[in-house]
Amino acid sequence: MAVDVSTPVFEGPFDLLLHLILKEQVDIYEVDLSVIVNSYVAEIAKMDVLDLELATEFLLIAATLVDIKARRLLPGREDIDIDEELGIWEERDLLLARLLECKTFKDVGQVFARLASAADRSYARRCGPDERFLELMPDLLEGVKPRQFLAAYMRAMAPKLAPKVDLFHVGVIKANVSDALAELVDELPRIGRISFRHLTADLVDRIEVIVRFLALLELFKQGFVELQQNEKFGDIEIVWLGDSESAMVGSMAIDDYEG
Amino acid sequence: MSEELTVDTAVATPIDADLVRALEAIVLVATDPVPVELLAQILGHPDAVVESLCASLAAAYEEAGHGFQLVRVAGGFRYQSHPDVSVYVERFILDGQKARLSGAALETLAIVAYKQPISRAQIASIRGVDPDGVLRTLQGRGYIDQVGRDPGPGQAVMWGTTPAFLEKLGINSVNDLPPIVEFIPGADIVEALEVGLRISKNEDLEVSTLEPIAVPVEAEHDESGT
Amino acid sequence: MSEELTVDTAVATPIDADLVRALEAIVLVATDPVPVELLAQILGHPDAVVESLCASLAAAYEEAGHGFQLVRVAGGFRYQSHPDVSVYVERFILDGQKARLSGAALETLAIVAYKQPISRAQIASIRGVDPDGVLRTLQGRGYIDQVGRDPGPGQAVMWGTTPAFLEKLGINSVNDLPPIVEFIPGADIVEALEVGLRISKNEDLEVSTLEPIAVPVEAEHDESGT
Repeated sequence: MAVDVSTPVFEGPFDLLLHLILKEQVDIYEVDLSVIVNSYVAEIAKMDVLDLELATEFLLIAATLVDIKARRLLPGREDIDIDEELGIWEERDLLLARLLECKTFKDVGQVFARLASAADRSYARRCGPDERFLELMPDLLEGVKPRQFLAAYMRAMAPKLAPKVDLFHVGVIKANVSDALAELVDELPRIGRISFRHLTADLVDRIEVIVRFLALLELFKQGFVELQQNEKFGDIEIVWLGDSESAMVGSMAIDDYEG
Repeated sequence: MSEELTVDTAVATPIDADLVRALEAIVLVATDPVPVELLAQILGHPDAVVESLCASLAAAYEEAGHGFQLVRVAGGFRYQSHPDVSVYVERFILDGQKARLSGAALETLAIVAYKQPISRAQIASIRGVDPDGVLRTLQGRGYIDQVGRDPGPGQAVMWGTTPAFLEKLGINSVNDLPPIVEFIPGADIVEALEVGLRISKNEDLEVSTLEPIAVPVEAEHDESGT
Repeated sequence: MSEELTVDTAVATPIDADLVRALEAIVLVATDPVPVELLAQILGHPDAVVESLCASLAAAYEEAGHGFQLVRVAGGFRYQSHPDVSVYVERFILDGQKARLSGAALETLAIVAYKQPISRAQIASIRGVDPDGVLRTLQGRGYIDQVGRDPGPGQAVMWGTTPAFLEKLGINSVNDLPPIVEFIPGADIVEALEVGLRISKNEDLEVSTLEPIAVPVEAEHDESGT
């Protein structure tokens, strides 16, 4: 199927996902998650300028989508691990909630646009009192010394730090989930319990953090770790459940994510 | 004289014509909307009287077909040109059209307006994109400003809207905005999203009770989906 | 409606009501008296018609007993408060005006003082924000004024300080302001710039470079000032 994402620049993953899902709204029972996931991934592939922050969001959401899709492909089975099932539902619900919130404020934005364009047709009077009242105006320069003008001038002329345009990240970063899995299986049994933030504290690139996260999800599915997140977007607590021998890393079929 | 007479009869308290004239004069020389409390203090009448006086005066201007309006905006009253004659005013104002806000700017403003005070990170998590550029633009235009710091760890800068934002939208206060629940997407959108992100082909009843949003979608319809 | 009717009959040419409204709107939003020629050009009617229209309108306001007047001053027509209610305007100015120069206003005034004549656009590019509001305030206080137009394309309005500014500051000329020393970035600025250019090692650094770093110039130069 031709990926029809001719609509210009998407401002973010939610923007894109909302577009992809809602354009199928004509007949919602025709909604095909595979098409959405494929279009979504294709759109990510088209993003050649790497804003890593943005790519991170895109990838995390892609991971959730892929999870949901994978789960859908499974026929209903008796032996489904309920924890695994719940995990996917949680991810899905979180994504759904975020999409709804994003859509809500998009709609408010439209209302604001209408308000502003109505208000824009009027111009406020800003003239102030005429010269008859000039002497009454409080003297704002009372007590201000010439020296302060120099200071204010220097302050105004000082070079402002340019907005961050961090291009140094755009190097080739290779990170894959298999490597991350191997590391985790090596590390976690020794540590036992650690927060995700601590676990990834010394990682330089966001993509490495993502890859760790995906690896953790995999370990979670396989029952090697327990993950706990007490609040949305809160830190994730990781507890190692398995023993190192049982971690058959080689047997895990994992796609490599290359950034 | 007809205008002022209308005003006088509109308020219960005996108001002499000078009060209306004083009100007109004060608002005329103000560079920003004048709060009712300040007008009341200067004119020596209760807030409610001044409020009703302003409302009558605004109605009288409109009825008389003036090219200006008295409006309540950003917490006070101001004079502005009538929207009907904007084309002439724009010919006069050299800078011409007012700057339009981008979709991203409007959405970010919407988030800040309804969730203020709010941190950069919270905005980022709602929009799914880095909001720094937009925040800088909005601050540069004076529509938002840093209103404090999060007392929690990290002490994030918190953002809020300004009186200039209220003037830009022509509203008196953020409390005048419709409640956010009115904007929550309708059932059709929610359903479309839910179906788009449906997990299993055959709905497991126990699991589906976890759903935060109760949208009764029949499982069998999704059979063809994948 | 009586006012507008008076006006309509006063001028010979058939004038539709919108013309009067447009005139009112333009003069209302103007910060300086509007020349008759400019009004005539915008409204598409001869000078004489506009002139007579303004005169009729002024008379109508007076008759209706408004708190404002349309007056002809050097250069054109403007609205001003009626002398009869000056006492209220005075009270408003004394009670309602802010009595301190904001940081932004001080910086803008300093830029105008040191770089005059300077255009709005040049000030905007130095400060990074729209200076219109601040310029209006400073002009309203009589500290700066329009001192001419840029001879180049666009003929931008150029701003300069007024004699009143020098008087308030107790200096004879802008040359008496402390001389500008070459800007030498302090050690912390250099460091901040370097950090911004370095490959961030962890997230904390990234975050810190996002914040506009408080440029610590005052620390060195401002000590004697305040």
